[in-house]
Amino acid sequence: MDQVPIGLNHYLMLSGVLFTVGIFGVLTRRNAIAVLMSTELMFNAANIALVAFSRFVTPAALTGQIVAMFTIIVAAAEATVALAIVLLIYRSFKGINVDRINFMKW
Amino acid sequence: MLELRGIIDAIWSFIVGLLAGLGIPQWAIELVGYALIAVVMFGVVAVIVLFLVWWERKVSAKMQDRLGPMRVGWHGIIQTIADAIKLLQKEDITPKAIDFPIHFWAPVVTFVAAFMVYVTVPFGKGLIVSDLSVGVLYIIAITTFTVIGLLMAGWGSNNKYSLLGGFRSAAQVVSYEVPLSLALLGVIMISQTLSLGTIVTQQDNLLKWYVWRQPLGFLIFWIAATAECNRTPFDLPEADSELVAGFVTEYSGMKFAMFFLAEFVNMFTASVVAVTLFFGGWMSPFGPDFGPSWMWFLGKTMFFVFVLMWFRWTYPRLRVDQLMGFAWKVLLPLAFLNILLTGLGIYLFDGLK
Amino acid sequence: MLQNAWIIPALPLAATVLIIFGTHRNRAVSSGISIAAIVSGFIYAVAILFNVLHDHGPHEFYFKWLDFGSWHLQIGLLIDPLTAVMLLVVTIVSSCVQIYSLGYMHGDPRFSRYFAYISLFSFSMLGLVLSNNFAMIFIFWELVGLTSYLLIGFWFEKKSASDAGKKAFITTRAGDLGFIVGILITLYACGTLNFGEVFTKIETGVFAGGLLTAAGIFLFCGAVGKSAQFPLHVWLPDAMEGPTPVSALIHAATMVAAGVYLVARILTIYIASESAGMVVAVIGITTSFMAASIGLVQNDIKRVLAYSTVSQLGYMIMALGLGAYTAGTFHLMTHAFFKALLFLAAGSVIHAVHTNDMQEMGGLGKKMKITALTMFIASFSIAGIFPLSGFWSKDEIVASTSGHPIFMVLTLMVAFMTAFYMFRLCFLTFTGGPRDQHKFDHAHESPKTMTVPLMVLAFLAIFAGWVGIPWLSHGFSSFVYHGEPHHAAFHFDIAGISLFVGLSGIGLAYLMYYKGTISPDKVAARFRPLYTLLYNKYYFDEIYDAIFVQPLYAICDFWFWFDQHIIDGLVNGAATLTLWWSIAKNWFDVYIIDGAVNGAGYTIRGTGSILRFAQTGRLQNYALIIFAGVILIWFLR
Amino acid sequence: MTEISLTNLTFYILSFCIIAGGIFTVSSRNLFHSAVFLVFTLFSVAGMFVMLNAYLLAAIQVLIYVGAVAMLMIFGVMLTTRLADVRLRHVNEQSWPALAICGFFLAFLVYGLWDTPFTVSGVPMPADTAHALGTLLMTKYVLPFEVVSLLLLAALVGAVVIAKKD
Repeated sequence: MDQVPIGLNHYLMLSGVLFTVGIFGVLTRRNAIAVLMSTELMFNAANIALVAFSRFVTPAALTGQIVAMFTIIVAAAEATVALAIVLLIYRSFKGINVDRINFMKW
Repeated sequence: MLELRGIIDAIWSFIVGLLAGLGIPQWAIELVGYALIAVVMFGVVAVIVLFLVWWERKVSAKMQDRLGPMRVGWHGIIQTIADAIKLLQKEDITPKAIDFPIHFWAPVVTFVAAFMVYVTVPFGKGLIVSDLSVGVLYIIAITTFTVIGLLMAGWGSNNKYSLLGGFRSAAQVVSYEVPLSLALLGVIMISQTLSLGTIVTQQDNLLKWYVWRQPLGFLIFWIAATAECNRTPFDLPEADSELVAGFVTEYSGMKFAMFFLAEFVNMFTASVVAVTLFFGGWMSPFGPDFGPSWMWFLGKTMFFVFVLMWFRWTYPRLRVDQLMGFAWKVLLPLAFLNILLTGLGIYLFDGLK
Repeated sequence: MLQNAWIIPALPLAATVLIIFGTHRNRAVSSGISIAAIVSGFIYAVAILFNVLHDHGPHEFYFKWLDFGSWHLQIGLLIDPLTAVMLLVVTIVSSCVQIYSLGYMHGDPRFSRYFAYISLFSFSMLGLVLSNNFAMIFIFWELVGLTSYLLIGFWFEKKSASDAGKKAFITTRAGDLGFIVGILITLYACGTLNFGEVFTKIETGVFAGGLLTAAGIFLFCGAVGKSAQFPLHVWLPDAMEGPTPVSALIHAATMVAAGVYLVARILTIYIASESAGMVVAVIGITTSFMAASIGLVQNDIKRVLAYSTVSQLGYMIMALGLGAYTAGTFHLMTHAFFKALLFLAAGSVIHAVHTNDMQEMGGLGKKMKITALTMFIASFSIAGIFPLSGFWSKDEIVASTSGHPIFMVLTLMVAFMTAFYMFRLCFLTFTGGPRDQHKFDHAHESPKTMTVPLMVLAFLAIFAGWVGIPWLSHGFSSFVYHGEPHHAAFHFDIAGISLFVGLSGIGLAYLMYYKGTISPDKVAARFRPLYTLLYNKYYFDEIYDAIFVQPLYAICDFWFWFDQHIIDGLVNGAATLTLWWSIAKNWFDVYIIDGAVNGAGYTIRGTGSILRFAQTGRLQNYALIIFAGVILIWFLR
Repeated sequence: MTEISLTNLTFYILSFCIIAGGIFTVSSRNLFHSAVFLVFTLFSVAGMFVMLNAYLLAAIQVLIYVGAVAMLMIFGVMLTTRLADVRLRHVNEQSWPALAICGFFLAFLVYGLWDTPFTVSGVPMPADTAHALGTLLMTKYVLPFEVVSLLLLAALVGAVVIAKKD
């Protein structure tokens, strides 16, 4: 194992990989809840990047942590509303496959 | 007097010295050290819990006017160990239709999460693994893992009773976590810190116990904590008369024992938090250095565990809608009221601390 | 002490609120609260009486309520001897009636509500008595009317009761219209509604002449309605549909006396304006005579008493119209006691036999000794027999007519008829043999809660008048007076005549209904047309129906026809025209305008039907394309 | 520099946990397994925050993500899925193009980030960030803080309104 001290680039790389995984999930999963989970992964990727910047670039200002905190809270709100919508969809369409909900066409 | 910190420090430096003498690299020593601490913590808590199981049986026996375990050891004191050995030996039945990985990991998650809390619990003067600067939040956060475990157990068993138990548990714990956290906020506002060690040292005599300044907060916390532990009168997730045994229906042998022990650990945790935040933790009521601190800690905690047991044999079980209604319509507004009052108090009597 | 007199009406009001919002489920507590409130009020009223005896002068306490530019409305208390006497009368009678109601209303499903209403009434009546200005008196006046309506229609399941309630309400409203016009005239003329200030304006001559006469007559309209004077007396007999204690309290002793009280309160106006005073006196004696004559032939025990009430109120109004302030108010007080007693005794009888018809009673004196005794005391009192209360007050009224021979003759005739019908009632009810054996057998004396108030009131019916004995140096006349206290000498001639008239009325009744020497049926047959006229109460209800109700129906029918044919015709014609115009425009719209619009639409639809295949409606397709696009832009940047 | 520092080791272990957890979350056929892996990933991210000295954020991450969001997800899964649901395809028909585009994106990202020299401040991280964060939230960032609280309220009400049975 190469002994490079762990720096900002490592964290950003990790963030990028996680983001890609998340976006892949969003693009491909058929289940609405799975899509939501993938978006949570993307949020987390962003948070890692934010906190890493906060740690390495402006350690005293803490701006990145504040923004990450807001992100987490907004994500919680988003999850709440989104799951409510999913439940509504489940009741109306008897299923939550995203590609079945294609009535917004033509 | 009987402070354990010195002894532990001595043992610790001996081990570190020994390992370094053997030429083991620094990171490995640290790793081994952490592992050792974990094992010791686990051992301590496990012994306490084994004692609690026996005690619960004795207390319930007293309350029902019978004797309880009497045969194994003096007044049945090693009955629990016998039971544990029996459970370990039993066949681990895994039903066919279960979701195996989920079913398998559920007790582990519950068990581990229950023990993880003790990283930041001050057992006595200096007896704390890591006095985290976010200790209170850490405890609240880690306890939520228990629910994940219960949900996994409920789902993985592929049994409608288990599933219902899981549902109930999730709804209940999530609901009661809100007033619980808000109730603790009162203490945090007064103490100006999240660190459990600091909170304890602030309450260095009987009059400085936060319960006097947060009576409402303590009441809300204690009710919510009872619910968090899934103890009667809030034991809906495993209400045996309604759901067979809730999420543990399909578990047997060691896995069942893990759930069982986790429940007692949670009970102990609730008491620990109550004691630490509201009743001075390991501080004696008469000043900082009066008697061994860990004795005070254990004594107070055991009293609260006893109160929990007392609840169990006193109150009947609630209905689900009553349970949720109580959390959202009674406890939550009261918790908000408590925060408002605390804020007002701090504003009016600034420097109260 | 005096400035806290507002406590007296406030207590019953508090009782009402408490009963309605709190204790209405508990009968015992509700009635207890109500009775406690009124009895405390009585004690306070006694205290006020002693204070006022010490210092007559009108005591006024008020504060501004609403400011209307230069003038303002007040809320205030006016306490003078008249007020003190009225407070005492109202609280005593109310207390007796409420205690009596404990027995009478026992077992009624709306027991608590009854006490809430009674308390509300007490509050309104006491407030009315304490008011210091026209606006406030009007407010309480209407509140009294409301409670009267509520209590008459208390047993609203009975259609006759609810009808009677409505009739009372609407009839008195007709009088109140006049009342409010009178108030407005007063306001216009004086710029104030305070009694004292208005009287000052009259005395200084600012408020005089035709305006004053008009104001007096219009204000009297209110009294006509509330005190059931001719021609608005028709509601009072019907009001007997309410519970008997209510009849005793509201429709005999207190509320109907409000009109008399009003006239007494503003007597300055009638003294200043002779003609207005004469109108009052004429209305009073007409009512009195008419009601007494109807009372001769009625068979319903409560209706006899109701007409008696109307008649006696006419007496008081007449006396006041002739300027006899002391006589009118004195009779008001004594009448309140013995008329309440009569009603409560009648209620006791009705409670025992469960009928109102005197023809079905008889011989009850043997079974209901207390009731019979008190009833006879009250009857002697109302007939004006020495030395009971009625003697002294009636004597003063007769004396007040001394300058007007016609009034005097009619007054004595009324006195004769009063004595006759009262004893007709007593004899038919309590003596002779039972006419309905079944009802007689079930009759029994009423419980203590009912007989004790009877005895208290009987005591008052005997002795209350003694405060007005003329040769008493500090009697009633030196306490309640208008202007200067007048020490009316005792007229032996007048007293003798009225006593003789009363005794002869009793004698006739004795002969006809006790001895049977003269057969009532033969008398009725002899005067058949007159009997029929009286029995049908001068056909007042029928006349009102013909004059007011039927023409109203006719007018309504006409306007309904007008609405149906003329107005609707116009509307429908306009609609038809609009319809034809619309059809024409529709054709233009469909073929010319829509042609152009649809042509554009078809073109766009044709294009869209080709392009729509790009829209899959799947979110993830769009997301992928957007994502790919973002990367492409980034890459090509 | 042949010694392995414990920090580096932890970082790599946690990275592995995060990425593996993420991949399993995205690719697991069983939705409940996805949810459990999500919890695992989120917890590992919390560990990463600890490494970055953001203790408060780590606690919040666990509290909100694991305690609330993931719980909600599991709830959603339980309410909308049955254990025996056999799904023919758990991914849609565009998975291959999506994989290609994502791969391209990742390659581009790695290429861009690998050696970019960021201006790194040498100032050490303050030890107790919780206190400083609290102060900042109540002073400099009080407006966003209030806006977020309003947003939470709106989301709460909105979720109730949307999900309740008519």
